[in-house]
Amino acid sequence: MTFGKTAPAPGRIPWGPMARMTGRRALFAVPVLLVVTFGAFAIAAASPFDPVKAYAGTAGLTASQENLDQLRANLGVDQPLVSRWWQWLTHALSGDLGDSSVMRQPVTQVIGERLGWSVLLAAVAFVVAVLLGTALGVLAGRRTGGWCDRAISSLAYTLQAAPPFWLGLLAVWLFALKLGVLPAGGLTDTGSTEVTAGQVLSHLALPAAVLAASQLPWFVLYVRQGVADALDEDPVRGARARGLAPRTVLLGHALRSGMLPVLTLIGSRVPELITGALLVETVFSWPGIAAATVEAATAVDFPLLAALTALATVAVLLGNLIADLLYGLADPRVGFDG
Amino acid sequence: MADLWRRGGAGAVRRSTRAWRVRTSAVIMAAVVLAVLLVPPLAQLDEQAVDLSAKLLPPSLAHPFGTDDVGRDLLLRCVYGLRVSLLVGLVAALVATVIGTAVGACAAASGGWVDRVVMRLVDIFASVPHLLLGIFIVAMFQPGVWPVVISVALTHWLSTARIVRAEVLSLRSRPYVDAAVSGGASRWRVTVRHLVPGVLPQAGLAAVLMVPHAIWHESALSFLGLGLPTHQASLGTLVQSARGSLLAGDWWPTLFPGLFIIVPTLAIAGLAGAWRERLNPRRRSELTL
Amino acid sequence: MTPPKHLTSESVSGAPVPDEPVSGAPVPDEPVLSVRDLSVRFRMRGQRYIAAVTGAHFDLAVGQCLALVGESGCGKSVLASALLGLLPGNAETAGSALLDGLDLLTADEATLARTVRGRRVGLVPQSPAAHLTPVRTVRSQLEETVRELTGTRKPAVRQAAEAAAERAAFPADHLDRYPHELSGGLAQRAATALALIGDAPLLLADEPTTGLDRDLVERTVDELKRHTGDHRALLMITHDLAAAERIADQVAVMYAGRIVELSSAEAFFGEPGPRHPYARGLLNALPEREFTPIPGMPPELGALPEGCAFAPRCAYTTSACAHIPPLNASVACHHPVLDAAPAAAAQEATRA
Amino acid sequence: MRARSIRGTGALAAVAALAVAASACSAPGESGGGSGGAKDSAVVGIAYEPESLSPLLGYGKDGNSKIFDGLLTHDADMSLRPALAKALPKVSDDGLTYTYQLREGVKFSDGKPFTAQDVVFTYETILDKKTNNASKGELDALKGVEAKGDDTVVFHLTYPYAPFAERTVLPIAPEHIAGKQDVNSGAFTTKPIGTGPYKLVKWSKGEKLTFTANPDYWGGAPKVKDLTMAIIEDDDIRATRLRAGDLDGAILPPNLAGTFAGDKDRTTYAATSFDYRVVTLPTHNKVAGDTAVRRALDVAVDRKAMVDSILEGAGKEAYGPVPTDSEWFTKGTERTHDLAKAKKILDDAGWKPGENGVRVKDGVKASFPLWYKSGDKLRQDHALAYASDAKKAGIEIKVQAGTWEVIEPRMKTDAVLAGGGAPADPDFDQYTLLTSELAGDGFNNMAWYDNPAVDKAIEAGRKTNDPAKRKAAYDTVQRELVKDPGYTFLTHIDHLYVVDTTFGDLTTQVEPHDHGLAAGPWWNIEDWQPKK
Repeated sequence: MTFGKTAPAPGRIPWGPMARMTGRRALFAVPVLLVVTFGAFAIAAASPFDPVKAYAGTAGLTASQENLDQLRANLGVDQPLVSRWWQWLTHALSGDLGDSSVMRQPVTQVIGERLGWSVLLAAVAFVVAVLLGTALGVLAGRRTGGWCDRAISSLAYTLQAAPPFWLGLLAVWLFALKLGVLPAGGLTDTGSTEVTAGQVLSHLALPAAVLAASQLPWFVLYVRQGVADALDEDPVRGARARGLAPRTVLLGHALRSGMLPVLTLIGSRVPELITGALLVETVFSWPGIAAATVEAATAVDFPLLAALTALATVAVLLGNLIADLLYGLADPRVGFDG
Repeated sequence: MADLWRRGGAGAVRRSTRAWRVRTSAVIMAAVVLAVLLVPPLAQLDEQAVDLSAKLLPPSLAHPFGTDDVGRDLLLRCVYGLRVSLLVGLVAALVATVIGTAVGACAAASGGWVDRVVMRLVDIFASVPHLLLGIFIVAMFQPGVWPVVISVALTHWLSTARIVRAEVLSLRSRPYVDAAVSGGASRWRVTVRHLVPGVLPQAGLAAVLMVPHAIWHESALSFLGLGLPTHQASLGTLVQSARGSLLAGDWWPTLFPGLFIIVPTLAIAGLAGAWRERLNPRRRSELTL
Repeated sequence: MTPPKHLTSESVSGAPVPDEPVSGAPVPDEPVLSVRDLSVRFRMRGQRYIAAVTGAHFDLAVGQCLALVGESGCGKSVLASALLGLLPGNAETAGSALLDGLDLLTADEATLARTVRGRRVGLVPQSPAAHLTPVRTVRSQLEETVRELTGTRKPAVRQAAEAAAERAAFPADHLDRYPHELSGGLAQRAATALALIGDAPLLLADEPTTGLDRDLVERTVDELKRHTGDHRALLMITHDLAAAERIADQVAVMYAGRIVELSSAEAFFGEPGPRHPYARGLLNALPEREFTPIPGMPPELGALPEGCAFAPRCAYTTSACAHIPPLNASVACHHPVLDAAPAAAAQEATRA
Repeated sequence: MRARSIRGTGALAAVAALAVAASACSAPGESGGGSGGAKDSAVVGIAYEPESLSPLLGYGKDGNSKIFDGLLTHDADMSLRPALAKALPKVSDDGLTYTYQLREGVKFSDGKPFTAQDVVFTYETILDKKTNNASKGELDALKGVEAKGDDTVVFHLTYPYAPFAERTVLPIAPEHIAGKQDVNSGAFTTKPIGTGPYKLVKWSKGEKLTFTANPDYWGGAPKVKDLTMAIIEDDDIRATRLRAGDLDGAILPPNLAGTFAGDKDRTTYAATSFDYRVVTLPTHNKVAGDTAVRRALDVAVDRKAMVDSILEGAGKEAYGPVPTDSEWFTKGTERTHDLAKAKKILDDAGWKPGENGVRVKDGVKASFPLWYKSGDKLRQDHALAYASDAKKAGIEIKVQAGTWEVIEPRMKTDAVLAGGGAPADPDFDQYTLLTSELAGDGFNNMAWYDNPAVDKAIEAGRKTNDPAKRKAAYDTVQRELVKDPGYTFLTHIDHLYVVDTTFGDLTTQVEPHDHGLAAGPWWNIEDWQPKK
């Protein structure tokens, strides 16, 4: 808390404390990544999964034992867990994450080609969910218990219980098959030779909408709660007593205070966003990193899975950091000490 | 004294629909449990029995949910699927609760650096998205019922551990625990005899709240082809295997299993919400799902 | 700044004359606010009700300051909320509170929001820092209020806001601070500045001195008095009798939701002094007087004793006290203290 | 599943491009339709991709590899036609020597001439023990290859192997390139050079193969200049992308192909095949190994219902590896669905009805597991239907799913829903599936079938060139399979392809189980004449 400290100059962003917080979080990320990647190797070591057979693919089924042994030595699978992990880690630091057996590409290349599309999908969905969720949350929280609130809350709870893949399938059925207004999947029409923004947008619409719908309930319910709670609190009472218009009170005061708890928790949405993306990208064959994860899992592609697990962890930590930075900026009472 | 009272507040009226919600939830859950327990032995039907002459019939009186693409009755499949999913969810939630309670209680009872390290590990664990970790575990251990149960359990104990730890810490400051400690009981004995029973209600609530999550995860994994084998009815595999029919325009094999995920989830959430209010009356504003 | 339209003699004169002028208090020539039989109750679960305010009845004239005193939980703040239309959803009201010919209790939310709050009733809230939205600077909230209440547009807003701050002696170099960065006194001034923007004829100060030290209390109430001047009325709700003594023209004492005594400040603080045993007890609890607290605790509003609510703590309780005493001759007691003479006389009188 | 790939920074660039609402950026792939005139490009969706593109490792061994040519090739009727050879081979009277005259003036796509040395190199490399070619057993009969000059190649066999000429459809690799590399892992395995009608442009593994026409092809430059084979494992996604116009053609399972039935812009082609679905009845399982159980199951199963419902009519009932419309099929070995007969067989053999209607004999319950490869819907549905039919006869079959890694170690005792089928010669299937010496040898003879009469007949069939004797031998095999069905053959499935009508009327070949890149209507894409 910054009680008693001199107030920062108005309108100026406190870069220094923010940078220090970022630095501290980066330091914390190191042990987290070490533990997570080691955990991944440990799980793999404890499982019946055989990297040699995975590498050999279906050919491995009929390959000779001699052949498999050679492969085993080449892959360094004989070594103990810790040294294998360490080897992977040192290679990873030099930019070599190994080769993906399912994509038949270096893992870094898989990530490079697909990460952007996942970020695009997730970002669009997230922004839609935040905007729409805030709007609906305010509508519902404005008068809790009213018909508007009941309708919105029920919808939110139902959406929250509905699995995104199911929503996705129904969306494909309705919009792509029955109405024929939007493409059912992919990134662009294969027939075209260019990735045009228009094509990407039309292909993005359904997956982004479904991903947004899967994230929406959370925002709606938290904003609703935040606004409803804020409406009962003194700052809103003060604002109303001052004679401000109801709209000003709602948006300028109730929402602005009510959004604070939502902001702190935005970071915790990154895992949920990744979870949603895993399902939505699969349903819509979106060429992103999440769909690749599912494929890697079906084909037991350990190098890709390990890298993607680490990547997801980084994304989660990054999300937490961004949320805390935002919170620090949005609420002057909170500093950048965490 | 005035005899004419007017509604005076311009603020919102919070009418309680809670009782109604709890009653509805209870009725639905009772129906679900009965269906899941009684239909399989009573139906005397093989849900796997293929009737190729009755494939993809739309919903009708004979088949209220229609039939799938090899002529199996979807209502029966949904009930069986719910049974499997519910079982997987229950077992996973139970295992997760046991792990979470043990870890949380140990961390709180040990205190000091053990507590810090354990809770730090819990934080780290929480940094990996659940479904991704589940996918990883299932991929490594081959799809099947047990890997799914394990992966769901291993990803869901974290919140329970946190809740139990907090609860133990708050219970420890209560007088009767002090009395036991000053009476010469060992720290572990106090934990096991006095603290663990005290946190059981909270842990139980966490377990119940986890069941819909676990069902959700099972269905997601199965849908991705990483859960149960596709011929075995679970809510996830039902949606997964309905995909082809959906693309051919037949909506019912997809719609109904999804509803079977949503309705019990809402019912459990409704009941658990009431339970939570009773346990933590002050934290009413917290969300239930 | 444009003067508010409603502050015209026509509209004030149009206010109905109170049907039953309260005796014992200086009769106000121009009542700004006249409260009649105002009651507020809260509906609880299971058809239970809690009566927070019962039968409040008073007038307030221009240039006057009415201090509404009582211990916390006696219903003073509920009364303030009722006058602002800021009661929670489960509240029910009865009676009337006429301000400029408008019944504040029956006015709809839109009327209250558009014409009453800020414009006809300015609130100086309890714990002023908490009544400001914490994530916005004082300047932004001042400018916003100036914009909405006076219709001032962009380039002039900044200056108007600074002028408003100036009026309440809020230092301009603190305008860009957040509420939590203000000291108690400055927060109080910020709140006052905000309350004055709409030039409301009635200032409502709800515990304006809570949490302030003695010097600050005196400065704050003096400022409030200054702002009241001779064109406003001030309703100050407080449990601080010293503060009330400093500026009040009338004093209303509230106990368990009822006004038990209403008299001029002169009579209350000087001779003959309060006549209700409770009011007397309050006064005697002050350190500069007898410094003896009233025994017992005030009752919960949800569990009021039958009859006179003060009876369980009263030294003069008799069987008559099983009935609720009406507010007669400015005091609601079956055996008011007539003067500083021993209470026995009063007791004798009522028994007879 | 994998949509078009986006190369390198393309994805990030596109994000940026979208953000500033720019109109377009680099294309994800270079394939796709031309924007006018005759359609000179084709994008087709296939389910599997080859592990390697080197003929030395088995790619295109059954002919028709697009990038390469064999000495011979098949026409639409699966008859052999000369390709790199000028004519069909001269076979010596003892059946031990095959002589091929090579076509002149043929060049590899890098411009170097094709010679007899390349043929010798190809066959000798495949036979080399160090070469990881899983199907080198198919050349078991080959003793040696010899070049006589630049234009003649002579093959010497150890025994008179009747279908040998069928084996010489395998593609010829250029010695001047492949000979200088490690045969198992050299660049040639992913960047092949051949004499075929198409040249490989790029292989985006797991996603697509892009080809461009070879303008100097000895058979004339193909009209379809650009060919893209998109590898999409998931049937539903393939169908979706075909419907979306992403693909010009695709292979689809029957239920999804059916959804295109009313589509005027697309034609569905059903390629008949030798592709059978079969349940292995392992000899080492006490129940499935019992001849009575095997015979009962053979008549208890309702093959017609499977064809009608699971295959939506696109297939035929199967009674053995040979389809009923093949010249090699033995008339009269059809088994009709007869539940009563199945029950009688079991009753007579002492399998008495027990608890829950499951039969028991000598304390052994008539129950065994049946595995299918998880995710294979066609096999799953066959397995479930088979189990349902068996149940009616009193045999309990527990359907289980697993990956091949899980299934393989259990194949000795557990039943498996398997597939197979090679149209070129009856020997190809029957030898590997039924001879006792191959019992448990990988995926050969998965049921450990052991029938001396069958062994003898197969041996006789493969070592004579006399058509009548061969027919007699394979008749014996098929009749023995009625008496002791070690496998329950269920269906021969038609392969269904849905293709854009702009490519005109297309044809299909009789297809094998393992439909490679070049099966389907695009088997002769080099000859397509696209409409305007």
